[in-house]
Amino acid sequence: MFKPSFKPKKTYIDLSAVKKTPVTFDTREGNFPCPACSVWLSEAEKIQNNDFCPRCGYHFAVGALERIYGVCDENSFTELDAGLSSLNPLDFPDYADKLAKAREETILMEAVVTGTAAIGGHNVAIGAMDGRFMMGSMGSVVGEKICRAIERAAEQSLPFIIFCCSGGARMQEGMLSLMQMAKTSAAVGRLHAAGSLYISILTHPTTGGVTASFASLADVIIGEPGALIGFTGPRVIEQTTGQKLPPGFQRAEFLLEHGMLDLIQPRLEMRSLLVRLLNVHQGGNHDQK
Amino acid sequence: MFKPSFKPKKTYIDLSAVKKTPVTFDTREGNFPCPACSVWLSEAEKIQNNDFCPRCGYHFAVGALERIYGVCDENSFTELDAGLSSLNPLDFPDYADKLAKAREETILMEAVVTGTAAIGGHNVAIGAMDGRFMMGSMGSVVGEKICRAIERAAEQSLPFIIFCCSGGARMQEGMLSLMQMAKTSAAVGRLHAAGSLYISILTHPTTGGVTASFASLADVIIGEPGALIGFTGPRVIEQTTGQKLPPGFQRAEFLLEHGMLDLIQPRLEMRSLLVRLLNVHQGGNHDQK
Amino acid sequence: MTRNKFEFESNYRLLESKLAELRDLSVTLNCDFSNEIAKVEKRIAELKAERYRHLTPWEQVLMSRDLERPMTRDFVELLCTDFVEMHGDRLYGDDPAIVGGIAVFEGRVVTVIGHQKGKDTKENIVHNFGMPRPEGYRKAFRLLKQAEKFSRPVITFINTPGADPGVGAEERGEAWAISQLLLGLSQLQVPVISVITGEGGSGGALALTVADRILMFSNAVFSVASPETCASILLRDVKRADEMAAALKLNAVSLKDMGIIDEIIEEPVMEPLLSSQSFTQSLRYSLKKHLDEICGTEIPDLLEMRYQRLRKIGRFHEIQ
Amino acid sequence: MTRNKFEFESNYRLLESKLAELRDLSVTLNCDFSNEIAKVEKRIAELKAERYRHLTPWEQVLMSRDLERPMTRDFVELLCTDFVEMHGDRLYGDDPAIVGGIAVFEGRVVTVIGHQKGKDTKENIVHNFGMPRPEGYRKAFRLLKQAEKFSRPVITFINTPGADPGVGAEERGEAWAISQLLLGLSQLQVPVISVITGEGGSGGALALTVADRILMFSNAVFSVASPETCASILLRDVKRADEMAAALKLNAVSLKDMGIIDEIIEEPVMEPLLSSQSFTQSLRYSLKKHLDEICGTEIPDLLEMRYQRLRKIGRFHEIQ
Ligand SMILES: [Zn+2]
Ligand SMILES: [Zn+2]
Repeated sequence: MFKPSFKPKKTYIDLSAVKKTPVTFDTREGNFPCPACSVWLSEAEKIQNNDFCPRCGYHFAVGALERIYGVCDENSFTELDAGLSSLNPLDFPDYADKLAKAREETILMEAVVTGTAAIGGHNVAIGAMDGRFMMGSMGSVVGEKICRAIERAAEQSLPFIIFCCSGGARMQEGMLSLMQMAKTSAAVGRLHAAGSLYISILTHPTTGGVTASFASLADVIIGEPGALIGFTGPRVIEQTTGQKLPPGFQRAEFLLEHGMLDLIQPRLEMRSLLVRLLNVHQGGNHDQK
Repeated sequence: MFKPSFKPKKTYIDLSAVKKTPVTFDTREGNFPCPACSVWLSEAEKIQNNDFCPRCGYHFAVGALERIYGVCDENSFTELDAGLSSLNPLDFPDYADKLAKAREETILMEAVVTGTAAIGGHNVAIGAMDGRFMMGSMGSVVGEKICRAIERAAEQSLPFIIFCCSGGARMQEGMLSLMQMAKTSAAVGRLHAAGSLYISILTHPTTGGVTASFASLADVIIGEPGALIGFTGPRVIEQTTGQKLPPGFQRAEFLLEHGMLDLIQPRLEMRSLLVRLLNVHQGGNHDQK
Repeated sequence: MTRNKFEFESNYRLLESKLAELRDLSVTLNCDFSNEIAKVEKRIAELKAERYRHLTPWEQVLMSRDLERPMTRDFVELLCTDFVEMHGDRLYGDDPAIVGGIAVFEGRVVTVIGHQKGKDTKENIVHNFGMPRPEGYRKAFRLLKQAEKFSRPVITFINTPGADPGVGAEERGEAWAISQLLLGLSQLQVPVISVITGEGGSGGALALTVADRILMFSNAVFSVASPETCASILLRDVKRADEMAAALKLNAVSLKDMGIIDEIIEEPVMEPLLSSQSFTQSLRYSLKKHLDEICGTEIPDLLEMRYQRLRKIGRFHEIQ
Repeated sequence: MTRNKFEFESNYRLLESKLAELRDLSVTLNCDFSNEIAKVEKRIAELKAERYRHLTPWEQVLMSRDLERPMTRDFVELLCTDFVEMHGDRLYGDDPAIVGGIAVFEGRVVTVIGHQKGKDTKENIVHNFGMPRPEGYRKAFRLLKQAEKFSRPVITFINTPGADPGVGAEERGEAWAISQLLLGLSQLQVPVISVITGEGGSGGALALTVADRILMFSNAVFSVASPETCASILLRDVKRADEMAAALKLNAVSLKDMGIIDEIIEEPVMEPLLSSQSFTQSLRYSLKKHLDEICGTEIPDLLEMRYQRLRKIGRFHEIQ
């Protein structure tokens, strides 16, 4: 049975340390093409431009902590449930190795980071998934951390905000993984019953079991420009149906047109939108920050 | 102000008298073609065949009382609110004449008959609209009678069953007529809150404000085969959009396919279906009659 | 408002130009009676204003349809701050004929929902001429349930020719979407206030007009069917729509008499609505006054009153 | 079950035909050892039955997908009376991949919802191979809310490869429809019991499997993804699906060990399910027993247990 070889970080994590982590999800060593407009970029150019393509504005994937720090008030984030780590409950081939590699590469314990923070002075429960950690797949730990964050929000009457990014359920944990869909959805049920505001932000890519559970059950669902959002992945659809996919299929703009998103917000303006929503939710009596 | 010149019938109405009324909605003097298969029929042939086309089974329109007697236990129907009659609140041109003519032709006071009855031994509140009375249009009286029937069902915990047949709101009563949509819908809200079973049967034709209010708010929505059901009438759609309507458009079978009906039931088997639904609703402990 | 909306406008334009000719002539002939001319000018203006104040029902129908009238987004901008527009029914699509979201009005967070037409043909196609499809009504329903969750009062702005009369709308259950709103609004556990700002067309308008209070602009209309439809069905002559407009009693004064609306917001005469400070002030004031009243009422009482308000509508004769 | 479903079946068929040859020869040669042959025959039959009793996970996957397995309508016919099927989501369409309605089971009115595949290719196209589109899930949701209104317990029958992986399903919010069911079932104020009767494919199956009790046929499977998908993604070799079937622990025994299902209904060996009286009796008995238990529980307690049942699923390590 796998035991984590290092003590997980608790509470505050230094963002500068995280920034150094190479973003392996969207890039290769040296130069690489922008997935949207195919312009060639270097890692340095990308970082310099706040993880956007300098030519077309494509939103490159960013890590969970960058997400959180990008919208929260300074020094307000406290990580919680950082001590949870995945086991290999089915003794699934290669799973332990993959986990170890993901931990090493991302300096994260799992594909989601959760905790409490303040945004524009409003206390919130917050979480962010990290696509670099095994494609942001949801296993027991992701499901458990999200559930705890939701339950905390319900108990303490806090708004709950989550940045989603996931390839779906983590196959290596079998049905334990699939059941996290039901578990997190049930927790959202309690959150709504408690009257908490729930905002879900769907980033590139959000697919499979995450889209079909907590991610699509929010009061306000925000998409990032160009993000791929759906249940079945586009390649599988193409292979299964033999159909050519329509242009823009499963992109945030397509989802908005089809009624699934409340709005699309560029990453740099995400914080101001969240502040506005939280202000209004509180009764409109707070000044915007 | 119009005053009805004859005392309206109360409680029991003799069906044999009603049967003699010429069905003017779908027929002309002498021979006429079946609207579905164009075979030529006489009124006698039609009546002999229970108001179906002997060739294609087309369901001809029948009067409100025939509807009610067709599904209720013998001698169980008691008409209620029979004393309500329409005024001409807007002094709308020709309205009083049209009302007088409709009354004379149908021996009905208005386009809906309501009351209580038993079906398979189960007490119910029931109503049926009559398309021969000014196209079954809904004015103040139709709205009021339906509201009272619904409220009665809610108060006495009775199932509510209504046969719908309407061209929409009665234009001659202006907004008083349109508001009956909101009034009857609000009454259905109370019916659901009271936990009563509500079954609506959409017959040919059910369109406009009736479809867009109480008719489509039932627990179980049953269509009659071939019935035209919709919001905007097919001629208006064709004129407005210049589009050719797809085959079978707005027919019950089309509505079923598009998810709007629970099921389609031929008229002769309507009673047995209602008995089954009422049996099951009561706990399945009653024998079918 | 410089376009020629009504026939009588050309008469006044004729008078005005004739008067101008007279003035020119008097200058040419060096014959000064400018005082007298000014008086005539003033009198013509007074008569014209008077005429605008007494539009016929059919003229009010035309007025209510004017694309220069402000639409929901204009009212939100005028009256509210912090508007966040929300899209989509989460079922099938986002309907641009209905706009909705949350905003702050006079210190209160409210859910705002209303029809949106375009200002020109191109915009009108985007907004489907303000004719909602089922997904518009279902978006509205979703936002109403959200308002209920967060105990936010609701303001609706009504201006639509009616529900979309298309094949797709029928296929996706236009009638089902409308009735769901009628029932849903009648039971919604938050205060609801509606403002009829332009064309209140049939069931497609009514779907968003089940409310605790209904305000109405003085030249707005609310009708069981368009006068053209009534004329074509009842008189078999669409050209007699003006007669039907009068017969239908579709204007604000008639509807207030019938107890269907609560208050009339007087529109300015010959001035764009939003340019008139007295108009915008009275709109804001009336909205706030009614909102204060209904927000101060316990929800069960409010719902009972909302029910009774509808329940008593209708006129008939009854023999016991 | 005469078709060749598994490789091992041809081995037994070979043995059987060889034995028949031997028997024929013995008759021809007038050399009687029919007693001994009968014993061999019996032994082969025993071994074959034993083999069927111990199918590999991959064989169980194939078994669970067998189109000869009964589907929802068959179970309703077997177990219930007075079935009235209800159609449509009242939003967009009626999905033949999900069947639902009300019926009487052992004296109780229940709402029954389940997947429906076809028995042959033609029927399968009608039923979309049992892969629901959003309208199927939304029909189910509507019927569940109706069950709640009338306090009717719910039985769901699960047998689907998964949700429809098509363009239209994505356009109409497949994920939204599924999550709505997951949340809706977790809060539904009536008892819910699920029976996994065949292929329990991913989220598309889970959507109807949030329940107070979950029963499972012994050769049914329930998996996070199909073994083929796992093999193709994780091993980049779809031919190694059998390895993945074993690794995924997708069969009834493993799932009972994990606490995900409650009871296994033993399938008969080499006999159609509904022909086996012991099978149909134990299905009926188990359903009734569990239904009696959950129907005897107060709803708030039931909902708390339903929540905790899900809440505790997951295995992880925690450092405080
Ligand atoms: Zn680019
Ligand atoms: Zn015929």
